[in-house]
Amino acid sequence: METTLAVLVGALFAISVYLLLSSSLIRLILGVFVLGNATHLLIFVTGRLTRESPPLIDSGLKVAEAGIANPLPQALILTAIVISFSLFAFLLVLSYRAYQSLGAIDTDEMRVAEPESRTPAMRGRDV
Amino acid sequence: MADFGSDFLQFSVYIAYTAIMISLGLTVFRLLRGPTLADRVVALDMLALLGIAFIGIFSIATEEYAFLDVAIALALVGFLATVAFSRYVYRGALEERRDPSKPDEGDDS
Amino acid sequence: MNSLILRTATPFLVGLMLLFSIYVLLRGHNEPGGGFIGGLIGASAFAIYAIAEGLASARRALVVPPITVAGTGLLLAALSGVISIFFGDAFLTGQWWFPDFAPDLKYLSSVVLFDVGVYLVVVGTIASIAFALEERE
Amino acid sequence: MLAAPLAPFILAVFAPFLRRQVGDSVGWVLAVLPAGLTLYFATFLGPVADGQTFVFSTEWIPSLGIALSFYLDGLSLLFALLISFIGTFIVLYAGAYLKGHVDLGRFLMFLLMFMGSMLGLVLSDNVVTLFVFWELTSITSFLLIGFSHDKARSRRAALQALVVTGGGGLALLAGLLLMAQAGGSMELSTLLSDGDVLRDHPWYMAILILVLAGAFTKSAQVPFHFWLPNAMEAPTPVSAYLHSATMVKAGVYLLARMNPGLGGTEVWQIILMTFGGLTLLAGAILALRNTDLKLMLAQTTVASLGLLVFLIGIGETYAIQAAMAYLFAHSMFKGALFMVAGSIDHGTGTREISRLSGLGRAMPFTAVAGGLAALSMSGLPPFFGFIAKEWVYKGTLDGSLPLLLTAVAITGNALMFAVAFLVGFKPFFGKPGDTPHKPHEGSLGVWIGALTLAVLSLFFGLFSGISEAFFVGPAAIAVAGQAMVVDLYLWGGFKAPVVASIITVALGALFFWQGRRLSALLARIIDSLWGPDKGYDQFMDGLVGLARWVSALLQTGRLRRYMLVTFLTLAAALVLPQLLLGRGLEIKTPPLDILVWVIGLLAFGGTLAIPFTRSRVAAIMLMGVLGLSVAFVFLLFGAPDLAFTQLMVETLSVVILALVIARLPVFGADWRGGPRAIRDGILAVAIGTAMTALLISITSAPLDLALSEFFGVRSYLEAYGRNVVNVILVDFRALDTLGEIAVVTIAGVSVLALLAFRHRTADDEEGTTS
Amino acid sequence: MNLFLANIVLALLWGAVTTSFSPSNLLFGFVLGFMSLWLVRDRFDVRNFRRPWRAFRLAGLFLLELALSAFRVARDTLSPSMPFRPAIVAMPLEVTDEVEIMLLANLISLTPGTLSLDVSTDRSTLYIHAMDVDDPDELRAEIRDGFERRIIEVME
Amino acid sequence: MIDLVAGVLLLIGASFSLIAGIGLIRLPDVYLRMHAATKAGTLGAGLVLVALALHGQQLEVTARAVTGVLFLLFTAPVAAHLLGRAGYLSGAPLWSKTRFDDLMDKYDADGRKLGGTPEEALTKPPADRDA
Amino acid sequence: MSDWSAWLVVWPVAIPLMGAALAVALWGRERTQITIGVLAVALQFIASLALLQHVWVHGPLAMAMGGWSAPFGIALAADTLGAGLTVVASAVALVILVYSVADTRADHWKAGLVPLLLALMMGVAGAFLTADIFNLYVWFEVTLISSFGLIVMGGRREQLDGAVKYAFLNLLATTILLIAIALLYGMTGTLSIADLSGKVADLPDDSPVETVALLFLVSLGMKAALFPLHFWLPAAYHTPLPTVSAIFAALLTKVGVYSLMRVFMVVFPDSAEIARDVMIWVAVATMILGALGALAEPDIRRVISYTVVSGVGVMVGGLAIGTETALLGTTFYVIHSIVISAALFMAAGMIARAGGGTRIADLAGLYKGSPFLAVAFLIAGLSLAGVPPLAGFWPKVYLVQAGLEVGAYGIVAGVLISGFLTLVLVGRTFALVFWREATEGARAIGPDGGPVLKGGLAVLVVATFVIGIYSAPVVDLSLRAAGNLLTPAAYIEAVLGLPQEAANLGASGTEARP
Ligand code: NA
Ligand code: NA
Repeated sequence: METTLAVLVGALFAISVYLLLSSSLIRLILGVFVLGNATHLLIFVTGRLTRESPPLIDSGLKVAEAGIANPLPQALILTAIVISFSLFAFLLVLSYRAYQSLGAIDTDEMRVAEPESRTPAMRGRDV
Repeated sequence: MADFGSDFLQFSVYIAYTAIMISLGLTVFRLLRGPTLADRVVALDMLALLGIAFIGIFSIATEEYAFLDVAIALALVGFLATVAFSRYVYRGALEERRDPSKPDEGDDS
Repeated sequence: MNSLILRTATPFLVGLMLLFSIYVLLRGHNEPGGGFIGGLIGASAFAIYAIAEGLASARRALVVPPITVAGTGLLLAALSGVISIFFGDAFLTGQWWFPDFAPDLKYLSSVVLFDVGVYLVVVGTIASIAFALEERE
Repeated sequence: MLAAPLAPFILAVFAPFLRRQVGDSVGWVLAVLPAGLTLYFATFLGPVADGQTFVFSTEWIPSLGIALSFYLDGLSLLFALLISFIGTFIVLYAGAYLKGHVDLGRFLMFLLMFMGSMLGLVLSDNVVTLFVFWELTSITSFLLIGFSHDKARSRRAALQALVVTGGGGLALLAGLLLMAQAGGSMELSTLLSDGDVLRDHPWYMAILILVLAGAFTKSAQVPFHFWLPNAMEAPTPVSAYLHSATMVKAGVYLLARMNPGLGGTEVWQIILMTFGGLTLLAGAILALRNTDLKLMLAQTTVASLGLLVFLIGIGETYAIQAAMAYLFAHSMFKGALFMVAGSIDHGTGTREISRLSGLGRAMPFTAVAGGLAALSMSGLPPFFGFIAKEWVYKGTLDGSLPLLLTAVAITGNALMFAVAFLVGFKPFFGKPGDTPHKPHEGSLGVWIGALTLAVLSLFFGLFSGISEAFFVGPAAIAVAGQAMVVDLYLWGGFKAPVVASIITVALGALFFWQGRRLSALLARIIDSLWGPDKGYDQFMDGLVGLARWVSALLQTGRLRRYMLVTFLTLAAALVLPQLLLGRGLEIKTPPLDILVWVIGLLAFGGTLAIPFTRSRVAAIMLMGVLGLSVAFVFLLFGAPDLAFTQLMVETLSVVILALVIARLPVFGADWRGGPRAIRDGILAVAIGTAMTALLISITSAPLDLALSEFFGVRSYLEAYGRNVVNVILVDFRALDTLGEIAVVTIAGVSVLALLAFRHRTADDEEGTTS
Repeated sequence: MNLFLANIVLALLWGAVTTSFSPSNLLFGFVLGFMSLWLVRDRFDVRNFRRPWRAFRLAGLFLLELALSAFRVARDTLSPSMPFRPAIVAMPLEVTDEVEIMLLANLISLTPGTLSLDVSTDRSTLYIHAMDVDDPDELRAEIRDGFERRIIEVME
Repeated sequence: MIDLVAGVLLLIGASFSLIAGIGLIRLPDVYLRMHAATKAGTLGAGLVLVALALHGQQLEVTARAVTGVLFLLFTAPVAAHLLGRAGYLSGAPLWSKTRFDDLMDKYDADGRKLGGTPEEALTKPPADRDA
Repeated sequence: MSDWSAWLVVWPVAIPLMGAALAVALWGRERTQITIGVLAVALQFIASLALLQHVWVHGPLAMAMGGWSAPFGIALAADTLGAGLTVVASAVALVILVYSVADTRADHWKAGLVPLLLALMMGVAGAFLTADIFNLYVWFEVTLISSFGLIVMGGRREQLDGAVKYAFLNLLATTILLIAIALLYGMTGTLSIADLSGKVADLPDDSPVETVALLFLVSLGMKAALFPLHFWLPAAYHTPLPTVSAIFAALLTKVGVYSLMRVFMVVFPDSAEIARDVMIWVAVATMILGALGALAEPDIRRVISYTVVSGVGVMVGGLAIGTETALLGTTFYVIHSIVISAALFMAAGMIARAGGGTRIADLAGLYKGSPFLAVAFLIAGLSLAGVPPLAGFWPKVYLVQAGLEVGAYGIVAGVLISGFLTLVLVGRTFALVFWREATEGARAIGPDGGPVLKGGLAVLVVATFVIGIYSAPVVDLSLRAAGNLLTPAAYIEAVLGLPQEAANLGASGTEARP
């Protein structure tokens, strides 16, 4: 089963990489979203997969039954999901503000911090 | 009778899964196809409903009722998503009315 | 959003959603749920409230600025970890209290306090982001 | 002893303060310290002459065996005395020369710091300590040369000196550390006590080249000779100090010091003789080419340094004695001449040789000093310069190619003879020339140093026994690393060196007589040639140009390029071990689980459509599809909490996304042109495939589930929770969650910070208080 | 249903979903319900609704309508010729209270075949998109005599 | 027996979900598609939850399932109203066979106010004004 | 866990956390927030000093969070390296914060500067002190999100542009880190760094340890700004408030370098051959290209940004060599770089005040008006270039020595060449900005800042001087840190040897639930 999902994870990584290589801010955001999902699935798969037995201790039992799904990766993914969500929210607002201020959603056109024209004012010898 | 009942339930589950999956495919198709923004929002709304149905079926199939809350939550946030997108469409429409000369924000027809 | 139907439905919906969110929060220790999910549901409730009633009412309903709620939640979570110093335990060690008069109240522990902190953080933060984004208009 | 090199630093800090307190006579106050140091070092003259050496050591970095250790032998004592003695007069001279200058205090501060650095350098026994002071001389001289920083030429000269000597210094550091490692000690006294260890070590060549790089840059050997004359931009006290007795001789000191350990090999001899000889000739010719007094002196300094290196390279007994004798002589006459040049500049407002004549009457002390020093420099008896020159010829005649070496020395000396007369006599005789100021003698501080040094040149020539016993002799022994007989004398009979001297004088007179014409001719030839000074400019231009080119290539300012490089790196990281280790991958056919496949297909199909849809909203909603399918996967594999969270989070993400993206403009399909799309696509697929392979390879081995079993057992019994995942979150790994909610809160704060300034109008206003 | 009643209902619901009707748990549920309601206190101006049993009749009517027209919609959707004739129908309202209007509009929307699009700003008219309109007056009458009347009965 | 009933409800629910999906594809305009999604879709999901409520046979499960259904029934029409109105305002076209449109020109210029329709202005049968 | 001293390892994280939470809760009251901020960082400094003292005397100190000892729970653990860096980081942060109080406008404080700074400090301390690799990821994210807020503080166009690049690239970096951690878990089944130490060594030969190690190198290298993953740093570091640049330059890349040290010395001590080989060459490239980049830049803040990159190469170079001397050099350099990067950016802020901008071509003649600034800048710059006897000299000596010992001549050459380039850079920049005569072209000259700004800068400059003159304490600390890394037995023992307590039996006075 891991193999099937490993293929899905790889496919999602590929798509996110393709999106992240775009120069459109919107697509970058989409890429980040896909990347996050791919990563969460990857963590899930590294914990190995168990069908349909959530890590809950049934009432009446004191310890978890054998064969339940591995709870640790689930907890890790939960943490990771929350974190990616927070960062994602920030990225979104950042993109919006960047567009608002810079007037571009094409990152190729965002050249305020690192301006295009580098006509050097001075030669190396000049002091 | 009990045996038949559970067999029948099993059978229903399979049929139900199949139906939901087909419907999911159709819904995604509509989502991609549009043509209007409202169409896509309808598809999204539908997606949430199918999700609820899926979780319900899954809960029955696995007898794991812990998933039920997930379905309820989905009903709630599915509503939120639809409201938000409706608002998006609504605002776009009002904007358009206020200033028809402004080029349509895209592609999102 | 200027809609009679939505505005009329909102109090019922939001009330239910908040209740549901607390239910999910408190149940989390034993069933799927917990502070984070509960917080998301609670935040959704506030989002709907804000959409239906406008930002001003939503802010009024919360009384304090939403980011304050988040800060308080974070502080609560941190303090729930620090209190174990008074019991000679390590940071974040769960402290439980099972009072005799209410034996099935399973909520009196530092761990639940921690989860409540999580809940407040999520509600406060998401509400604060959503409100701030809406502030523009 | 430890205090000796440190005292000038401490006093330096107070120099500006003292200047404010005592005014322009500050020089006299500060000169007390070097004078005291001179006396202090003089007390060692006797014992050192008796063959004693002194080691002073204190812990500095005890855990690494780096000590602040000083070593006093003939060589270091000679240098220490020169530094403090000449330093005394320089401080006086500077105080008088820069009288009224607003930054005099600062200048004296730098000067004292420089003095301390120099003392530290020549006294250091520990290689690290030595290097510390070595670099300090570079830095302090940078400040001194750039003192008149309003002039572009000063700045250039200062930076040039820093670049050349600093660069060489780094090579020296490597050389010293290599040497310490090869010799198994950080102490020079230990390292040099058995030179064969170093000479036979496989690293010998490397050590040699690195150390020589340091010494040659510092001592302005060809092709690094260009910085020294440029440094004449500094006020004359600096030139007089740095370029006569001290800084430039640091390289010579280093070579002399290293001689017992590194010297004596063929490669040492060849390199030193070649570079030294070339420097001697180049410096002497350039000296004649120039018409500015200071520049002429500077070039002769280059020549003298060349001569010293040349002599150390020869390495025979007389050559080493000659080196020390010449060094001693040079310090005195060159120090004097620089001060003379400064005095002339001070008194007339020009240093241009053609405009200077007949100053003898107006500036009598300066004239006497100049004349005496010039006689010593020209190597005429009975000045000490004569003895030194005699010994030079003794040394060259002792070498392996006596005729060639002597010819080189004669040529160089003859040229310097001419320059000595041009500088020391020409300005004072004849009809008074046309100078900017009316010539006048400066105050006592201006000429006292020059006069003293010039007189000493005569004194030590006349009393050669003193120089031999206390200065040259012990130093030469220290350099040779073995005992030798040193016997200096003015007249040793009519032998080969005397003949060489006579040739020198004759040739020198010729050069002097034809000085003008020769100078003009040389100027025409040399100025048309490419020289290392132009090369320096080209180097700096080239360096910055290269930097800009590299920077433009890498730091394109385009996020897309950064992403591309990052992903190429990631791809390399994923593929490299596979290529290097060549492991295969065994893929087991997975069981056919239709539900998983269908959900997987839904996720894949929905996501795949994202790059191709033309609609923003469709793209956003497709993310919802992805989120939903991933939630289904979580559900299928027993992760209700995950499915729960995933659904909630994805929905809220999509909602916020809609809220924000509604405000972003048109989007259109992802068109990036054929080749780019193919390139990006290949990279994307490569990374995806590698990830899949990696994941399969990892998951095909069993996983140790000890942690999860622990949680399963303890969750209810000890943490009172039936939802193991939640218990992990709020108890077993609560610290993660604490960090996580901090992230959430701070994300909210960050968004508020982002939005707080959205209405700013003054766009580029900095956020600092006014 | 006043706030207190709503709070009681919420407390019971709490008991049901947490599988414990113990006093402490119910009290806890009540407190939670109170807090939830307090947060939305601004908008909670629902007047008493006095005849709960009539609500059941309304629910029954709704379920019946739902079942009947669900079948029709299914048939229409699947039939190859798509034999229906949609229209947007204006429907004058008798109910005036906003809760009543909301209830009516929602019920109309939930029953297959009709969809409430909007309420006029003066609350006089409800605009309905219907899937198959033969006679608009008939549709209006059906709603007026069905859902609308029942709602008035419940809420009056 | 309960399994049987649950199974039947499941099948009906799933069928409605499927029909909703088909409707979403087949139906000619967005309003009609909304009928499919809001009604058939909600019905489908609701019935599955009811099946679950029966199948669970525990008060807690049933209570939660019923709560879920109530949520659905409460939210679906509100969402449909908002979306329908937004679609109409944004000019989503009506199917060509739509018989008439009483909403036409009822919104004011900026789309914020909606006028009512007096009794006498109502479209009367047989429809003579086709949209 | 009756030992109260174990809480020492918690306070450096918990104090800024509670401070940040309190500051958020008191939103809008910026005066109170500033008080909280200064107090919290000061307390963090004191706590970490106490921690270092404890570690120095008693060896590595660990505490099991929640009483669940590693590998099951998360342990916070301090060895000399972690504790020492926490001390230096919080000390420098305190200076920067005080400087910032005088330097930064009130509207910025109102927008949440204090909670962001405190969260950053919490993240940094967490990263230095955690003994759990996933927890490390969490602290990275805490640091990252607070840096996001800090970098956009002020909302200038330049900032937003820089922040976009910074944010996307750094997000990618932490995601790759998360992937690497997950894969490591998938191989070993554990997350405790101490536990991983043994488990990784026990892995079968055919497990892809090398690849995972390379993924760690890529992700942590990106955080540290190693070539060719450094782009985000020169793209963004020059844009925010001067004090934000200062704290970023001081701390962020160091967290990356520290984590590389921890991961490669403790988790992969004997594996990851390929990664180590790669590390040498990327370190060399980083040193030299960073210095070259600095030479190319026309803006003084970007110049400084690039020198930060160059310094990362030096630090990682030592790690790549991995001997005691090399790690000594790396640790020393980390400490030095924390001080000096902050000082340089603070000086740049004051240059902007005095010269009206930061474009080198527009600056001139500041020596006359701002002699203090000139001296401070020069000392800081020379220390950066590794000129003795300033602090920057010593680590280079040790790295060159280490490189010569093991024959890593690339590193030796890189250190020396980058040192040379930096020397050229510092000399040239100083000559242009301070020495050059002020012409009409150059901007108006204003005051360089009040006593607080000068005092803040002076503290750091004096520190780099004193550390240079009297380096023995830092050397001893770094040596001990290097020793801890090379033989992590004590650290592992401290983390894994904690007693497994039943978290709540008895402690709270109640019985286990029936
Ligand atoms: Na940094
Ligand atoms: Na650095």
